[in-house]
Amino acid sequence: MSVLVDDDTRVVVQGITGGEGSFHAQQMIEYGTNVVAGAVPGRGGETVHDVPVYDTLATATTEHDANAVVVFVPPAFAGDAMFEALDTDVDLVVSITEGVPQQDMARVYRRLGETDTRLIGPNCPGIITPGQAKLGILPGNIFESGNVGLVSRSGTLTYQVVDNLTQRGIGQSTAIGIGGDPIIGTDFIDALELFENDPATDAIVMCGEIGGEDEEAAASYIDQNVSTPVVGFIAGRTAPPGKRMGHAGAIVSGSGTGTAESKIAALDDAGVPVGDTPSAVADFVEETL
Amino acid sequence: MSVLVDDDTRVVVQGITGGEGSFHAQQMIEYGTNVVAGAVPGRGGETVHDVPVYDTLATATTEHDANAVVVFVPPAFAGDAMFEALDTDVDLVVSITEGVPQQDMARVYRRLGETDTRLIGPNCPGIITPGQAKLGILPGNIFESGNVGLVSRSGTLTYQVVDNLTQRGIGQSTAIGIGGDPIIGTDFIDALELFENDPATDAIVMCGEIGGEDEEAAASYIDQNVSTPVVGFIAGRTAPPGKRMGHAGAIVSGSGTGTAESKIAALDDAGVPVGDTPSAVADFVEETL
Amino acid sequence: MMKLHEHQAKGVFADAGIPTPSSQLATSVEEAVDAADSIGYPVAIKAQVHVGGRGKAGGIKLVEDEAEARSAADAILGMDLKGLTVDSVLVEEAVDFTDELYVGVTMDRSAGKPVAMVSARGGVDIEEVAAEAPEAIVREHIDPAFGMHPYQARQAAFDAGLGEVATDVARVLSTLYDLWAAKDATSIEVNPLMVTADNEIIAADAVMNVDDDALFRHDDLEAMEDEAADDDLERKANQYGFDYVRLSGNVGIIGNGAGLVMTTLDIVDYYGGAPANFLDIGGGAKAERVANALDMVFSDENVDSIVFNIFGGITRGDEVAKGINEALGQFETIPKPVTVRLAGTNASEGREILNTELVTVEETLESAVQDAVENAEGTN
Amino acid sequence: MMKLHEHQAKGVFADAGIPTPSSQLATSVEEAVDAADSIGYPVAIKAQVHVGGRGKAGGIKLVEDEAEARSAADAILGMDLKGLTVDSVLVEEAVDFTDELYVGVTMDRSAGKPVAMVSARGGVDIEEVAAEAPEAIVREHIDPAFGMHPYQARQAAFDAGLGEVATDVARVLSTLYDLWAAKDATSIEVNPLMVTADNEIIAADAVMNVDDDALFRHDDLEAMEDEAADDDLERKANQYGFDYVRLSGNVGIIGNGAGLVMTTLDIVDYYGGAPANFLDIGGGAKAERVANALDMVFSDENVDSIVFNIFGGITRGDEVAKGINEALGQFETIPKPVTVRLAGTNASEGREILNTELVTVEETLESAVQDAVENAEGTN
Repeated sequence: MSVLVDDDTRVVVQGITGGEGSFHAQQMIEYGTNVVAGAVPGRGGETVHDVPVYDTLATATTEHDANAVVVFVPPAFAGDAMFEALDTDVDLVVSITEGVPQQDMARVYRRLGETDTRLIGPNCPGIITPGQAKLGILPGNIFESGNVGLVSRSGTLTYQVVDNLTQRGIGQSTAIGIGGDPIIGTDFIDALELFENDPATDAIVMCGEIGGEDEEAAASYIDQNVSTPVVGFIAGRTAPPGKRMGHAGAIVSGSGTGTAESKIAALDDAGVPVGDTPSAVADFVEETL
Repeated sequence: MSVLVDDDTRVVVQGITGGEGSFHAQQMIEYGTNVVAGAVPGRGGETVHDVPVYDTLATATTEHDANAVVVFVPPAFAGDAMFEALDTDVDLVVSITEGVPQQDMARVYRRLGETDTRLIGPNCPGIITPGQAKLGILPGNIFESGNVGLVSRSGTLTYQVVDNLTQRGIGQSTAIGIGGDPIIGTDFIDALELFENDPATDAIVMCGEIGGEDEEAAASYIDQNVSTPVVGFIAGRTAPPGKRMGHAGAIVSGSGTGTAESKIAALDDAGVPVGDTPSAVADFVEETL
Repeated sequence: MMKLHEHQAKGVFADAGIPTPSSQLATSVEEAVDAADSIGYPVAIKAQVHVGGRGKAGGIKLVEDEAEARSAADAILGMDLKGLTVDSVLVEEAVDFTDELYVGVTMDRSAGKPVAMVSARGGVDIEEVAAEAPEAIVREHIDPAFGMHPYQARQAAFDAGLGEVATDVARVLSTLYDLWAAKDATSIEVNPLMVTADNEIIAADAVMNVDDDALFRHDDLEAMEDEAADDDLERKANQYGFDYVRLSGNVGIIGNGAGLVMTTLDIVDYYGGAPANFLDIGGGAKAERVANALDMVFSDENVDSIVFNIFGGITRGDEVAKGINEALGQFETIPKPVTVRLAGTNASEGREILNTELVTVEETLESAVQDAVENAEGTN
Repeated sequence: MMKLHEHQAKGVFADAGIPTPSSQLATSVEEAVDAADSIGYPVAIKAQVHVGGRGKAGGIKLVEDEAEARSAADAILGMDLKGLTVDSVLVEEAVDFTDELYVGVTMDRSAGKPVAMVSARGGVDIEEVAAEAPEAIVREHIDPAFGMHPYQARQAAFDAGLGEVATDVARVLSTLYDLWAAKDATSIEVNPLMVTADNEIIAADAVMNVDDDALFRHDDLEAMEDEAADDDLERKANQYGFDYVRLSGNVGIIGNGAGLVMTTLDIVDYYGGAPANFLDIGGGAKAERVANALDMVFSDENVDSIVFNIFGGITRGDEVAKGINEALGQFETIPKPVTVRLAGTNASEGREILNTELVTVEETLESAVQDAVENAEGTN
């Protein structure tokens, strides 16, 4: 079992002819993901890594009965690409693109609420169910199939934590990088709910970071609704107010909202142990299982 | 019984301090309508016809537990006023204003579909349940309480038909002027459904006119769903293509859609007798009852 | 609905970055010939009137040299095209094309939202294509909350089978939508959008109709309106603020409310008459508006008799009657017979007041129309 | 997030029709005095640096005459305000006011939509008001599909109890929202919006922060950016395309990925060190980017040692190692000790390749950080 993606996920890659899109489409295919088509305007009729390319996403998804779309298009066009993906009515859209203008994303988010589609990202590494499918840019080789669900706002930090788990022989059910932007499609609570309802997930790692109040909201959700053990990590304890730490969403406001202290305190209150380092997170998980 | 409005309808008049708003608020009150407040920015604290005025519609509806709003504001501001009314979550909004820009209305209509509010109009005379309440500009004195439901795209034509009915002693349950614009909140089908479900309505008069395909859609709806007898009238048999006949919506397209012939034929097919003149309509109603 | 002339719409499109052929407007034969000379032959000479099917009616001619240009301009300028006189021609570079496409945006009133359309079968009346081969027109509904997404324009162009020029056509369609939204258009189209041998695209015609009700926020377009109006009486109606449509009959019709006026027209026809116009004076019945309306209809040479049909709603019939008396009192003689029908609030009081030396008074709509039809027949 | 200076934001607001006091920018005492003379006393002299609480910190002075203007300009120009040097002052007409309001628009990230705010309690830090009396700030969420409706601006202003000036304030708020949307702002505010004795309103301060990710479509704002950058190293980071934040410690930190770099900072702190910076070189590890990153951190005088932490995901560790060797090989001597930690794909191969004459290699994040912290302590 797993959440959201598995062997049956049929993926269309938007932007498959670009540098990133082409490279990662190949990586996804090599990992075993069922990449059924690509979509790039003006490139219809070509093939990339033996995958047929269509001019429009609607044709690609319809022709191949796809149920997921991965978005690899430059930030200026990513808003449009997400609207296009939402309008195809696939079940899952994963938007990797970093640097989507915030107001474009606010409009996408408004539209998202009217659809039945789940969006992951943008500015995220994607989602992987080890041994079955990965949609995005996560390095497949560091993951092992197992029973820990992982949700994170960060990419390389996720890899670090996964590496710590895998090296101890702790595998993962599914890992979801929800992305580092202020407005994202799937948030911690959505992911926690999915893992809570997944019989194959016996523990959850939640990697948060400074900025916003999603971790606080998640802590309160865990307190009320999650029986699966959760281990936390919060990046950015040393970040000064008013400075964006790489991710557009990783910023402590001048008024002191979005601090690591607040998030760690909230998780503590919810009974979630928070590791000081990634290896401390792995320690907690090991104890839990 | 009646549809949509009755003695319990609690009405706020938007634009109550304007010429039209003030005059018709008085007429509504004299007719017995329960006008509980008015709303005009910058005029809060005043009274008009003993009705208190508020700066914002939200305050007016909340303070007086209103469930209906009548919009009397100039066309340039009517779109905004309708959005304001929709956002108060009242049950019914009646927009009298003529000349609302079409694209403003398309946006209002988009928003309307997300709410539970019913909109009548714009560019309509309003709605009346004789002897109980009128919301709009219909002349109360020509109506009589009775068992004929009336729905019409036109104002004075409605009065003409009602006059013909009343003079024969045939009263009306409720009359709804749905308005002469291309995009309106409540259409024929909505009104037909309301009358079909109203035990006090024994016959329905439907006054259509050239333009669009709402009458054709209504005919097909009647054929499938309406057991109450319906009598029809279609204005604009002599209208040339490509010319707007007063109402923004009353135009036969160059390609020949929206003609009176098409509408009359559709009603005929649905078994709805169509009068050649307003008095012929009254004849049919008389025969029906 | 305000219609822009081809040359006006092309100006708007060109300003927005849509490629258009070089062209000059000319109001005399000499101007037209000079324009053709400076553009270089061959050129098209195109009548600037609001008439569909200008080409078939002889309003567009392709000319190869100066002599042909002179004779074509001479033929077209002053020509009567379906009742409208041609006052100006657009002299335009003739474009060599391999394909003619159609792109347009209009309001789909039954959906309550705009629809963008693309077809590979441009160059002919798109409504004929719609009737014969509806699948040849790709339609893409636009959500008015978000506007047209770029992907929608591309999807329409690719779905229409435009292949290599699809992305360029999509760009034009996006621009058209943006203009449609920014300018409060009711419909906007390019037909044909020509494709040249080297896959350049160019707008060979341009249609843009604007929502009258939104002109208040478009001074630039309002300024084009006077120029664009084709009919003296329609221009006059604009000034008076009446809804007016000229028709071909001889019974003049004045009334209040669009539906009732349309119905009056229909009843004139029902009793064997022919309506000369639609004239809605709107709510109220102030003497000045009544006088203006009568002035308009009296000044229409085609009108032989007039029916004046008022249903007083909120307005009282006696006040309407006073307005009519006052308005007619301003004329020394009543030039054409007027039949008045007053109904609704205080109608009987009104009928008593009306000066029957000036007008005939009838009680019902039907009898008033019959009287006016008879009067019109009597004058023939 | 690009911050506009007060004078830049005021320029944008004034162009959009929001009333602002007359003002002139000055970069020398003489310019400031001339400006004050031409505006007429009293004037305010205001430091143009991106620091909150400029007033309290002595960066704003109200002066009554030329002598005071001279001494104030002299004091403020060149002043160090919370680590930033004041290069310019805005000399501005002092406005007589009876009330100070707050109006602003920002993104409510948890709601995923913008929020407009109005308060009658302007003139002080709005975040203090929010903490002490949240009900004193009226918030109106905006639907990004439709933008701010005029009624929402009025509702916010009336609900804030602004009475007679409510509709004027609503107009300013509508303009601010339109600017927010048109310019891809992340936040925009006027605090205080002054109300004069005769109920005129005037924007006495102006804040506008713009989404970096949207600057590509705002050439006008991008042109203001260089001028607005406050820190040499941050300017350099912009050029190199790095996410960079300067901090106050002495351990330089370079890594890939925001979360991992933040975590590295935290672990430096955890082991008793003090981070000198946040530097994310992003995906891949081309030699040039590695060299640029090292160049930046080497050139920071505060840095005593460096930890270089890379988790190779898709990128292979051996390639990263080659990039690091190549980059460091460009330096004649390595000016500050560098500790490298490589993890992920092909990490062990990478560690073998790394030139240990140039760098110290550690296997774990924790040990690498400990080494760098020790190196930094050793230099003190």
